[in-house]
Amino acid sequence: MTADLSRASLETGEVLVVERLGGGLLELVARLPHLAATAMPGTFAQLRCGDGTTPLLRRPFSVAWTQDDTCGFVFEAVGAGTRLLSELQPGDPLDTLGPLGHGFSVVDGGTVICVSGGLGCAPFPLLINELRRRGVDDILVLNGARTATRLYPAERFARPAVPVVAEATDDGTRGHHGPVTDLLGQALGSNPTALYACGPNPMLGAVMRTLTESGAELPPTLEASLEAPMGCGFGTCLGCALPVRGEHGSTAWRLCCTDGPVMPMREVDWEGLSTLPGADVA
Amino acid sequence: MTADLSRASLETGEVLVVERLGGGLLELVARLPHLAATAMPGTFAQLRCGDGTTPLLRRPFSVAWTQDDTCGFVFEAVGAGTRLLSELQPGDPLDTLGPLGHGFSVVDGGTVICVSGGLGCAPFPLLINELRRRGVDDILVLNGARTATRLYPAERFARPAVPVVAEATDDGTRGHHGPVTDLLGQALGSNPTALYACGPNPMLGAVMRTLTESGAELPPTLEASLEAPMGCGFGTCLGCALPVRGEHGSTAWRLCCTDGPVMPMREVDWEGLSTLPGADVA
Amino acid sequence: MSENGFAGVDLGRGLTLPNPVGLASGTAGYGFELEQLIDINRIGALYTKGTTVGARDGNPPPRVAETGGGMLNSIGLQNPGVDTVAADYAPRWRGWTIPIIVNIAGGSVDDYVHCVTVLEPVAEVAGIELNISCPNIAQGLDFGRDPDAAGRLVAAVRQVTERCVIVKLSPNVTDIAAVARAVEDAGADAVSAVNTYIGRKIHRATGRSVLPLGTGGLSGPAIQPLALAAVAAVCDAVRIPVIGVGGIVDAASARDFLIVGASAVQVGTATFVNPETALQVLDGLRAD
Amino acid sequence: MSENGFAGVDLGRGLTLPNPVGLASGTAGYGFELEQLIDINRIGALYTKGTTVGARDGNPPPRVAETGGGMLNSIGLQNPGVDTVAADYAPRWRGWTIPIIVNIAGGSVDDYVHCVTVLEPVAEVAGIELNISCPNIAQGLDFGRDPDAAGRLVAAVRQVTERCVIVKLSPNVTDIAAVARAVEDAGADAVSAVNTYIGRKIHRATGRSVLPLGTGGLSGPAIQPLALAAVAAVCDAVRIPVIGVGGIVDAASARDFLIVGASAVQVGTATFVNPETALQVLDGLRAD
Ligand SMILES: Cc1cc2nc3c(=O)[nH]c(=O)nc-3n(C[C@H](O)[C@H](O)[C@H](O)COP(=O)(O)OP(=O)(O)OC[C@H]3O[C@@H](n4cnc5c(N)ncnc54)[C@H](O)[C@@H]3O)c2cc1C
Ligand SMILES: Cc1cc2nc3c(=O)[nH]c(=O)nc-3n(C[C@H](O)[C@H](O)[C@H](O)COP(=O)(O)OP(=O)(O)OC[C@H]3O[C@@H](n4cnc5c(N)ncnc54)[C@H](O)[C@@H]3O)c2cc1C
Ligand SMILES: Cc1cc2nc3c(=O)[nH]c(=O)nc-3n(C[C@H](O)[C@H](O)[C@H](O)COP(=O)(O)O)c2cc1C
Ligand SMILES: Cc1cc2nc3c(=O)[nH]c(=O)nc-3n(C[C@H](O)[C@H](O)[C@H](O)COP(=O)(O)O)c2cc1C
Ligand code: FES
Ligand code: FES
Repeated sequence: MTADLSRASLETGEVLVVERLGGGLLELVARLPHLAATAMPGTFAQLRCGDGTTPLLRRPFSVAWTQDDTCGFVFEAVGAGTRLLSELQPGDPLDTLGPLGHGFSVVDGGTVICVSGGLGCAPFPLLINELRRRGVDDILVLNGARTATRLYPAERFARPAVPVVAEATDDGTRGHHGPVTDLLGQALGSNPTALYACGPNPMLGAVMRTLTESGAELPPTLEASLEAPMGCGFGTCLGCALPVRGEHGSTAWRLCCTDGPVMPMREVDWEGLSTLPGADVA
Repeated sequence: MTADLSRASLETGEVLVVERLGGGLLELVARLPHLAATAMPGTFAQLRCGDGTTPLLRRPFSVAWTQDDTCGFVFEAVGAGTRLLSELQPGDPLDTLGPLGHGFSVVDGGTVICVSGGLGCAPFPLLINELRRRGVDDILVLNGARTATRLYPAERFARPAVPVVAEATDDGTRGHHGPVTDLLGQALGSNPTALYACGPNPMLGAVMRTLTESGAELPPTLEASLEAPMGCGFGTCLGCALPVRGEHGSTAWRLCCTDGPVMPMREVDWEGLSTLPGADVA
Repeated sequence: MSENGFAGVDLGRGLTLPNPVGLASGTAGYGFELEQLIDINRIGALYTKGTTVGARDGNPPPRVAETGGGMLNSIGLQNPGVDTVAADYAPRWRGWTIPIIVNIAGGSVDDYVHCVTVLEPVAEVAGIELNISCPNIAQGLDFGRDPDAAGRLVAAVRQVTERCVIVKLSPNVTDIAAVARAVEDAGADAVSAVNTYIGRKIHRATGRSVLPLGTGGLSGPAIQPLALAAVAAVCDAVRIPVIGVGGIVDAASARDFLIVGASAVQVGTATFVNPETALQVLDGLRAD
Repeated sequence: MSENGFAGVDLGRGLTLPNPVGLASGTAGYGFELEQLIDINRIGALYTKGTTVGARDGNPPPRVAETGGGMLNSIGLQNPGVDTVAADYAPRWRGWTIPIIVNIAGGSVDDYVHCVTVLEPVAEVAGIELNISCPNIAQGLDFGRDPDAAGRLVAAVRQVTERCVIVKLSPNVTDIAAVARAVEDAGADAVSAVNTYIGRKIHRATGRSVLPLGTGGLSGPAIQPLALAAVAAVCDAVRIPVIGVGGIVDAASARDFLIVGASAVQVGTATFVNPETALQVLDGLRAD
């Protein structure tokens, strides 16, 4: 089935600011009228990093939030591409292709849990905003990171009304001392309509394991935004395969960029995912 | 014979300014104590342009002048490397290797003519300064360029005392309307002890032709700074060959980076040079 | 001259490309995604994803890895199989004005012959590109690395199609010109060169190869000087049209291939970076 | 462990490199320039410029051209000839503590045998690297592209030297492993891989090839993923030590070659960019 790319467009925006949030987190804000008008929660944009041939490919980033004609992206300088993005100055052009991908199924009511690990915070402000718009007010964000300074600030998860944010850090410098999955058990008591998760693939696997092992009934809407190295971002290179449960226990592949990045957590082959050699590391 | 590289050194300096002189000419000033202390007239430095792998190789630039612990370079943004240099900001590091190459034989007296074509102005301020230091005061600069704004400003050819500068432009916007070689005939009347030339290789060939055809006696010191695409700049890649007159009318090769860039004009095979496919063009 | 300012490129057997700039196999799928992103009817030709007898799931991920100025891929020929292409995809090409050239891959002469036979009655298919050079499946390179085997394959395919047959050559060979001559002699109408170069990347955190099969195919600007040398050698060796591909990112890098004798070009990896690259190449060449 | 923290690399026949990081042939001359720029005695080995029977003037310029992440060269084996190397250069190596490995090139078996014979009595020479893979002279690739010819060459050289013989392989072949096996069987003590890749660049102002012979050899970071794949294939094919070369710019890119099985590495083009690269690679590897 061919992906619907009817909203996707090349758009060269203008950088407004690259804000340092502390702990290495950066928030890039750019004027991108098309993307701001069309991005749905969980969709992403392919950003060109620099204008040379190294890095060659665009890099995928969740649209963190939109406001009027601007978009926000949250990231960290981990490699050559993100380093170039971190050096952008106000007024610089930002070459984007988006919105891309299949986003979250946004529910209309009930209790919602958002589980974020590290940079997995990125898609949540836009999602929470949309949930609010649909009248969902009972939103709990479980936000985990290595250390306090790397926690995306609670007040940024939604503007103006901040949802409830429970925090966890690996080193105990803020909130719960331990993985964010430790917070899941209690949260599930609220019988959520939907649970949305985003973070490194292994963390998402841990979320699924925790859910399954808790014995609690799984939320009807149970989705995660996954990552895979991408060639194109729009379904033509077939490079971004992710394992899903196929028929009769076999593994099948779905494309992260068009079937995902948001996938029903019930369909992902978490076992297969955890045994992959891992994403491309420089 | 192995080149003497005893003065050459890697040195990371600090950019002080990139000055726009008009017409696309740029003057890059950097704090480079080692280079400033050791560069001789006509020598060059290999500058790293950017810190990526494209452009890969360093680019050669004449040391235009030195003052205390700073060096000046004059250039134009013609390709990827010089574009990156043109974007340097005060405080940026400048990775250099130099001084390299065989410079001008600086005479101690008499009349001296410097012939400059375009960016060929680059080595002359340092040369003229040294000539002055040695008591040579009778210096005539013949400075040619495509158009007035591209003429290196006369007052920069030596500080503080400006030599006599005669100008020529291809479009007649300043000085003589025509090639700089038109100014040679009259200048030769002064019976110069030395003539130094720098500019694109074809312009240097034209200088040599004009000198020969003038019938005047050739100056005893007759040298030109030549160009060739360079791999290393220090005599190991053998990439920068230039044709010189070999025995019995044959062509031999000399290395631009270590035998040159300054070569006795009598020894260059100008005919051979003019029939080469030309320097590497992007 | 066609209306867009180019003389058509005659590849033989009735296949004339409206302009020399095509989308390379495996970098444009079957056109249905790019159709939504660019004005696809301005393209000179669409070369489809490599298509095989049966559907293929492709290789386990990661399937792509970036290198300096290039990318490695190990897709493993994920495709829906030739029957689906003939039955379900072809009807969707109706109304497209550009030539659709189906790229075929296989492990045996029979595989190729079968695919070409299935496509022969399909009106929407304008030509066949035989991929004898895919480094990412077992035996994928056997035909491309042996002039005799390549010749036999082409001769067999020649029996079952009246269509224009383009042979996509592998650069991972000692003498690409010899393979080109062999397929020309066996009846190929044109050749395209080059497919990807065998490369490897190490995952520096784990010390293992990034790609699950160890190696993958290198494409992108890093290979352009190599592809150019290979295409020049092919152009010197054959009289049939040569289609140049490898590392094209703009009109200048495309023109290089035309200068060494190619009749047309394909844009591959650059489309991932900018889906409009092929159109920009076209506009740039037209300005010549 | 030697004093600098590395186990020596035993290449056989008494040649042990003090550490795995050498300077590649043609990118360090005969060492006399780099000696003035870096602490050359810290290097694992110096592989000299390709040396031939008689002096060679080299090719007409331009001899180098830059490409994305790489450079093309067409030096044409400019060198003073083996007699000068033996008589005039070798004495200048006295007192150097690193192995000097003389790289030899030729057009025939006799050429190679002659050069090796001339060098056999020269005490300062620690080993021989047979360049059977130079793309820039006529016939420069014949031996490197044919396993049988390569084997015969090595067997002949083996007769005239007791020294360690390293064979430098060409990557411009269908099956580099086959060539590696052939030279191993013929008595080579080690192989080094890879030499440069055949590439071409067009002078965009004139539309002609930049390099006077049309093509040149591509080196530099652009080829690293290709060289890595080739070296991995060679390591899988032979038991003798393999020396990896191609696109190394830092410790990480060098380590890749050790990971796939190479015993040592050579730094080439990167030395032009920074003469200290090999020392930096060494320091980086030592920190492992
Ligand atoms: C759909 C999607 C949305 C994303 N959204 C965000 C976001 O909002 N904010 C954010 O910071 N990051 C996000 N990422 C990850 C981001 O794309 C990578 O961090 C980025 O590509 C790194 O580029 P680089 O050149 O800086 O690093 P590289 O040099 O490419 O790699 C450096 C590091 O990044 C990691 N990395 C690179 N690419 C991937 C990948 N595709 N998957 C997993 N790990 C990778 C490697 O493990 C390595 O450690 C997203 C990824 C996907 C697939
Ligand atoms: C000894 C020496 C001293 C030099 N001194 C100066 C100087 O003081 N100021 C200055 O502006 N330039 C000088 N040059 C030329 C300068 O090195 C080139 O302009 C520079 O390398 C261009 O780099 P790029 O990446 O910007 O351009 P590229 O992308 O490499 O090429 C763009 C243009 O530059 C020209 N070019 C590049 N390299 C050479 C070369 N080696 N010889 C001739 N033309 C070349 C090409 O013709 C082309 O038009 C000198 C060259 C040499 C050999
Ligand atoms: C992700 C990817 C998939 C490819 N799949 C195919 C294929 O199925 N069949 C084929 O003949 N070539 C395939 N190729 C090779 C390209 O068509 C092209 O020959 C090669 O990438 C070089 O061109 P480029 O550098 O412009 O990408 C593929 C290339 C890439 C990058
Ligand atoms: C300018 C230049 C000259 C070279 N000359 C030789 C040579 O004479 N003999 C040889 O075996 N290899 C020669 N090579 C190949 C290198 O030794 C090395 O194999 C190749 O450049 C790949 O390594 P790199 O990418 O680190 O440069 C030369 C390479 C360059 C760039
Ligand atoms: S990234 Fe190309 S298909 Fe998903
Ligand atoms: S530039 Fe390398 S020898 Fe002159």
